[in-house]
Amino acid sequence: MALLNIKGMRIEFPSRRGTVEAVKGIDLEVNGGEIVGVVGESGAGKSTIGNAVIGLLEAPGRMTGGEVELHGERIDNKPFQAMQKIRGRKIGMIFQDPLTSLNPLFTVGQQLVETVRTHLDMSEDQARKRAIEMLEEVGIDDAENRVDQYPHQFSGGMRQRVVIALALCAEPEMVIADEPTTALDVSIQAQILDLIRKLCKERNVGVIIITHDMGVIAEITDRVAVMYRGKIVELGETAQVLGRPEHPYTKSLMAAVPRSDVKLDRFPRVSYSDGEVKQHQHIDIQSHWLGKAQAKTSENTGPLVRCENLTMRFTSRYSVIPSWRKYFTAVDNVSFDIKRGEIFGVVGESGSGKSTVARMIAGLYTPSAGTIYFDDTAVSTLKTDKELDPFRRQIQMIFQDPYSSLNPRMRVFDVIAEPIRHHRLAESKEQVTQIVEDLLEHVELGRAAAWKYPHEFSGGQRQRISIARALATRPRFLICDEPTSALDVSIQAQILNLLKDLQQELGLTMLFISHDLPVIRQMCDRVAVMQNGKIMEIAETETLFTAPQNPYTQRLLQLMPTMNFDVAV
Amino acid sequence: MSGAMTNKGDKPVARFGDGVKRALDSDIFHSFLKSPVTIVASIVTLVMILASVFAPLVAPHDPFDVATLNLLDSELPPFWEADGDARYLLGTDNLGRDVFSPILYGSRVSLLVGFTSVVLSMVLGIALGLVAGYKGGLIDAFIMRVAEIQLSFPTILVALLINGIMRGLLPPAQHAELTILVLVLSIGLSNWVQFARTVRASTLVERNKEYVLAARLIGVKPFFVMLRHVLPNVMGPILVIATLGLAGAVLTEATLSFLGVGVPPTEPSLGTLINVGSDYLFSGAWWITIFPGAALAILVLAVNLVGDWLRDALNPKLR
Amino acid sequence: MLKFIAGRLMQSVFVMLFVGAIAFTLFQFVGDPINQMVGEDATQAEREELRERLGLNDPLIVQFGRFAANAATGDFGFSYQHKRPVIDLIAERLPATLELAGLSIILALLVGIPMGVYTGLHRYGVLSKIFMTLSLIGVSLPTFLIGILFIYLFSVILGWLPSFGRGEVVDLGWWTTGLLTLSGWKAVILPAVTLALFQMTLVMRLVRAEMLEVMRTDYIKFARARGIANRAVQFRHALKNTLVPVITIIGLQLGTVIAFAIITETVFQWPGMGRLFLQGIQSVDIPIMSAYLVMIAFFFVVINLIVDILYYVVDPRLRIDSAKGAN
Amino acid sequence: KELRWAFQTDTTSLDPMGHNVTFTFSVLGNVYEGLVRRGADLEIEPALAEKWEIVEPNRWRFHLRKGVKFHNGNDFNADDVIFSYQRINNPDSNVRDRVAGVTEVVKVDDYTVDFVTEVPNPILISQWESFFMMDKEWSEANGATVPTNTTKGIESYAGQHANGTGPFKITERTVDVRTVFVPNTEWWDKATHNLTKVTMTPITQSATRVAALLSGEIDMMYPAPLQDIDRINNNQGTSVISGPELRTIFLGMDQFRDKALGTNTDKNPFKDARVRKAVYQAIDIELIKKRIMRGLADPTSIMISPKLFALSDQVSRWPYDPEASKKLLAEAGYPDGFETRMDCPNDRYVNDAQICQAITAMLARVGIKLNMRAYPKAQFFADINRGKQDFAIYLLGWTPSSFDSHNVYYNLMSTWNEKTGQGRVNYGDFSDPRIDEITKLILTETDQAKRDKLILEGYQIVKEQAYYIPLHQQAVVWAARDTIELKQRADNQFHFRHVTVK
Ligand SMILES: Nc1ncnc2c1ncn2[C@@H]1O[C@H](COP(=O)(O)OP(=O)(O)OP(=O)(O)O)[C@@H](O)[C@H]1O
Ligand SMILES: Nc1ncnc2c1ncn2[C@@H]1O[C@H](COP(=O)(O)OP(=O)(O)OP(=O)(O)O)[C@@H](O)[C@H]1O
Ligand SMILES: [Mg+2]
Ligand SMILES: [Mg+2]
Repeated sequence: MALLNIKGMRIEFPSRRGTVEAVKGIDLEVNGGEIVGVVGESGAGKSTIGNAVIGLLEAPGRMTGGEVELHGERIDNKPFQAMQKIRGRKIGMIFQDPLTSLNPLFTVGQQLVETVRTHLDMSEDQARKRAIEMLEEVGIDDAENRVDQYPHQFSGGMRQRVVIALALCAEPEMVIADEPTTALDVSIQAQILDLIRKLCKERNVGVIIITHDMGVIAEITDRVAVMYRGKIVELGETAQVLGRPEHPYTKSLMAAVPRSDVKLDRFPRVSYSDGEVKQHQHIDIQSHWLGKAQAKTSENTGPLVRCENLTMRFTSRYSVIPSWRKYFTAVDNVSFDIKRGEIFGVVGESGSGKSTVARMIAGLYTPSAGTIYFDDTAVSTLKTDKELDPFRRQIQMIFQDPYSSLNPRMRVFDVIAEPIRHHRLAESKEQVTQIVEDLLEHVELGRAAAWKYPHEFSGGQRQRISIARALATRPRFLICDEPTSALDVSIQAQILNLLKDLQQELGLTMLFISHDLPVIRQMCDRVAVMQNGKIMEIAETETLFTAPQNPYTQRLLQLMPTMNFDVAV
Repeated sequence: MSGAMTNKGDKPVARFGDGVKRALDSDIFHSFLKSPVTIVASIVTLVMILASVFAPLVAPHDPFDVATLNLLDSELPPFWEADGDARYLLGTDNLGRDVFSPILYGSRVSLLVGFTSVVLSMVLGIALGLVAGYKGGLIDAFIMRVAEIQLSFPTILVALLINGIMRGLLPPAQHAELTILVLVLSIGLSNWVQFARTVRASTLVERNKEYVLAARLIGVKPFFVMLRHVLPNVMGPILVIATLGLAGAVLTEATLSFLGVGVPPTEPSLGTLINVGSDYLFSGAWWITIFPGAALAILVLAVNLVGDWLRDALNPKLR
Repeated sequence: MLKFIAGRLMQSVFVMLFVGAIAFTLFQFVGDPINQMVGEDATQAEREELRERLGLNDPLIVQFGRFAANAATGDFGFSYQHKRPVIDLIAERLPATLELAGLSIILALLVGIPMGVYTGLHRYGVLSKIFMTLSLIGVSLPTFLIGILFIYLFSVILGWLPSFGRGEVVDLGWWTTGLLTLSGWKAVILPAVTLALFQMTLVMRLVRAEMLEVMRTDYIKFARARGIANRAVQFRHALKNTLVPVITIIGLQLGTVIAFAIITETVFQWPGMGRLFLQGIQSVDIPIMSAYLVMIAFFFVVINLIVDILYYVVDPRLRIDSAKGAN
Repeated sequence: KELRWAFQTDTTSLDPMGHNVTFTFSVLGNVYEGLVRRGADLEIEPALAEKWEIVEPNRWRFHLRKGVKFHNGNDFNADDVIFSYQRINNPDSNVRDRVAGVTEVVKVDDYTVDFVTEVPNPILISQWESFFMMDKEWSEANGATVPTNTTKGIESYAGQHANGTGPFKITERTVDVRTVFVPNTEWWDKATHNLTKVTMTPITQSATRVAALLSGEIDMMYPAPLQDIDRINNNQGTSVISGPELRTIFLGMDQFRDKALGTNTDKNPFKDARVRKAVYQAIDIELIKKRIMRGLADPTSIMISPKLFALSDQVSRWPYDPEASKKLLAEAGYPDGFETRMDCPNDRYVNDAQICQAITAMLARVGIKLNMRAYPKAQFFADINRGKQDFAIYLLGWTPSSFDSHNVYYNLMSTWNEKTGQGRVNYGDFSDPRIDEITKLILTETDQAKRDKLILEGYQIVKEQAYYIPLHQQAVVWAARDTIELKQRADNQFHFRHVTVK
């Protein structure tokens, strides 16, 4: 008997503007000790399935058909209280949004201990010990101290690992992992995958892994399901599906996986669209709104951004008595510069300070030491809004966590229109609408998305909203913190191509943070590698990939998952 | 909400018809239609407002016309009781005034004072609270200390102060018209701190959230960040305080009037009616206080129901 | 942090000075104390003499200077009406007021928070709707009416509880308490409930409003997904996230209840400070009013300070300005 | 037997010379005594003075009672009288007026004292019930020789402790909460009460006071709100005790401004006697009595309580006659009436604001429109008092503290004299030479019949000219359990010595 059996599941989100059918009849079986991968288009309904299995569909979503069985027992119609015994203990769930999944007011330790003690008969001390063990298992250094920190003191990848630890700490029989490794560098990713594999083999746990990362699928799953628009279009042994895909969608998906071995100029696109082959519109940037050059371009020719000896120290433990306080140096004396029109990549260990650097450049954090020059002006010393304003619009940032960077009470339209209206980048109301809709088209969301609120979107869709917003200012310098981590390869290609076009034709400069080494290789001109708050190496991309100098870089490249399937398109 | 916001950059091309169409099509309006309780509550509120505005047309008696008062008619019970008089639907008070008509007229003063003073304290409190919470530092300290000074003075004293100043500034002839203004100002000024501190507290939490950072990055001016991003997200508690504050304001008005800084006793307000009537509660003439009390309770209930709905409707996740 | 507290206390001195100053200006509008102090048939000369003796003919600024100088040494002068040092009068009544205020706030929290959580969770439940409606009726009736209704019901008709006073009081030397005797507890019930009604409603509605939002957040969903018991999700995870506005309001209400529970204290003849103040206003007892206001300012300053510190306790994100690097 | 009772406030101080408030004297009258006291019907009785005589026109001789002891056991003698005189005459005393005009007090022997006055004063002892005798030794020992003074920061020991000669001693006192009295077993007079303990509690809110009586927590209380009278009477075992009070409630009018405040005319209508009379005749006082005062008021025609003036029945009210009013108004040149304002206290007299409202209604019917303002006494008096006199028509009450018409003449009816303060309460500032003359005459006239004639004449002038519009004597309204037997005094003083508990 299968451990988990999903039969004919249908889910819809009714709303006044029409009902979204997110899942349209899905059958999926997972056996103990088996890892099933789910891949598919962003917004295909993958996360929704996961939510439905543990009975936590968000209102107004509801299951309109089908059954979910655990050990042959139907669970989708169980009362709330009974489900509470299954959740966590029987089925562990890792949500896609690790950053908003942690309660901001409790320390990581408190949340772990509570979960452990809810399900396992342990004393406070034992539970704490277990919590620390779990943190170590997911690769968090200095777990002893980290336990007592609050989620906001963790980096994106670290929070993701905490979420994983939370889901696994009660030893569930079944694990549903929704994009568990999007924010993790390859070495940590490998560690997490090992952990999952170990659970699976040793304790006979069943696992569903939802991911966009074909590398992960290839590496760990036994079987894989390919989803497209709410349906499973292909299901089979991993090697079979990846090696000899049958459904045209799967085929085009495989074709779009970025290559890690050679550098191409553009990312290949998925050309399948609902049974027909879609013609991709190519935008002519020069005549497009995005391309309308902004009046002022500076005559300076030096690097656009120059960072000198940047240091950021956080207070990691706060205390009334100053000498009891503990500090943590997240970024340690970092210097680099970014040339005009260049895409500057940053890779590195999770928690190594990449986002912190990005935020300092964006002006969101005040560095403890060091100076940032933008266009030869020391922006980090500017204080008043008046002085800062000219730079604000030129520097834009795509946040690592798209969901929390969207105002939950604003419609997507207003989110994207805000910078346009604010900087008067459009002549009329009609034009604003037109630009917004156009931007939405370019990130493949469609016009209808404009009238929805952020919570009505899937993880990848939210990320695209935040990309559209960043583009709406027509920035000169764009900071991308994991811009495509939640995107399927097809949309990833679309967006990265767009960014590349902007760079090539308009000279847009970018700071590009990513864990995805193939993407880095395709996108970036130069790359910096960070570890423990320091830059280990800066080099031309090709040089770095072909002849890494630093041992850490070498290890990273080594661990890069490779797809050893022949891709037949 | 945000959709209705205008920007200086937009040309004022919106036609009235468009606005109406848009409003009728908005999510808020639809969630309104879906909530029968809210519809009833807003109809009740509306009826009460209209009845008080058009009191001279609706009311069977004119409580301002003292000449019609007859002590002989005092303390008649409502018409359905044995000694009731059909002329006085809800009976008469200790001075022979009809109980029903002053409720209509009285709601005028009460609604006017209640709503405007709540709006005043809300606007003031929200503005100061947002600035204090968002800017922090010295500005915050200054605003909060002013708040503490304000807190130390009960409404009664504020009213006396404003009353005194107004009387000093203006010729005696205008004093009568001032009473409402004095009431609104003193109640409004006494209550802004609640809003300010609540807004500030929530703003402290919100201001470091990423969506606020994102807005700042776009280059949105602090004023608009506060208005469009922070404010909608701290609105929940504010609506609670505001809707409950309405009842408080109406009742405070009564106390102030009794203390001689409000409307004169010949000019009824809901609060004064309840106040005066409560003396007669146990002498058997319960109707003098119960009916105005019920009117106030219904109003407060209706406004709170609308407020509850509005708060939910403003949160897209709750619709 | 210590610097922060010290700074705040410094600021509070200014607050109190300011309150004193405004208070003095205010008294111009309250009436003439002389009328209250002498009989209606006192002669003009007697009035003038008294006025002179009280220093009421001095310019305001001089009067204020005198008051501030004395206040600095802990001397708030003599009550015109009671003919006793103001500080004694206040000290005598403070325990009664603090006990009443404290109990009513505790009551408001004990009832308000669970009801708020309940109504927040069961948004469409019948019981929630009943709670919500009943609580509003409590708010829309004036306090004195509620107080009197309670008295008639519980004292006159049922004869269960006393209608006035504080019952047997035990004197501990520096504090008098009614909480050590049965009659004291009986006496405090009605006024405490009356006083708590409004705060209860406020707390309940605030908690409900915040709960509704918090319950929709991802971390609550994730807590659920981890199988955390319902009660812990609701009362630990969710409730804690609703606390910041609730603490704010509770702080303000506590201050208000301590300072201006005038009507409740009057209705129940509770020998607290509110009554003292009311009498002070009615008889234009300037020393009482000014000392009282200054003391209230102090209370608010301290309460707000505690509330601000509580924010930091509740919400770690506020502890450090996370956008600033430490040096 | 225990007596638990409540009044609306507490005594502000126990110092007999600290505060000039009737209620304080009423409470202290159980503890302290004067040389004379008043009986239940306010007649003057010997107390600590057994008898007295006027040995010369301006020398009164008092023969003190022997064997009287203070509560602390000290003897009462002439030294105590002289000490008490000095203390009450201290500049810090609030009740110096009790001995105004006394130039000297002479000890004749241990039990005889002479009071010498500046001019002959036939009513010297009329207010002496509240000229309490204190123990010299006790006061000196406790540093209480000077009355409590607020500005000098002197809080007298006597403010919180009491040592009198009266029928009751104070054993326990918490300000504003409770004061406990027990009978003084050593009292010189024969106790007519049967009390063993008296507990006094202030209860401000009248509804609470009523509730406390109804629920049996107290045995007696006053004042009882008029609207609750039925409720108290209908309740098993409680009832209301009432009688007319000495205070006269009346209306006064601005008769000095050339243009009245808040009027729509360019004159001051109240300067015309016809208008004043029109106002008078437009008021249906019987209806006010019946509806607002619930029968507990005695409409009055003169400015003093009938109890305090033998010939009061010789003056009658102008009848209620709105038609006559209108005619008078027309004659005076206001056929359509006029508009002006009215000022009222709302917490001073029984149902004060309601009376005013009723009057506004009644006057409206003859065409006089009054814009009414009602406010608490502190502000009201500040606005009305001499100096500001910010009114057109106002409501006031007056009790002659000496229980004699001269007080009314002197304060309310004679022309304002800035130097002597005469006519200070004549806020309307009318001036009638004949009344001024009478005021002087009655001060020295010793023939009672002649004096009464003069007084009557003045009251008649007031009626003819309608200088004031007397309304009624409000009632003293107490309520008690039926087991309590007590005597109610018209000056609203409650003395326990008249109480017996069944
Ligand atoms: N609360 C909601 N209200 C309305 N529509 C919703 C809601 N949540 C999800 N959807 C819609 O359901 C569809 C499936 O969403 P889901 O989150 O399952 O996608 P996904 O496959 O996980 O995508 P991604 O890879 O981008 O995370 C999406 O099109 C989304 O717009
Ligand atoms: N507000 C904060 N307070 C304390 N420590 C912080 C704070 N923000 C980040 N840190 C710490 O700084 C370090 C770097 O964080 P950062 O977010 O820059 O990492 P990152 O390189 O972006 O990692 P990831 O790839 O996982 O997102 C982490 O160890 C984190 O714990
Ligand atoms: Mg998803
Ligand atoms: Mg990061």
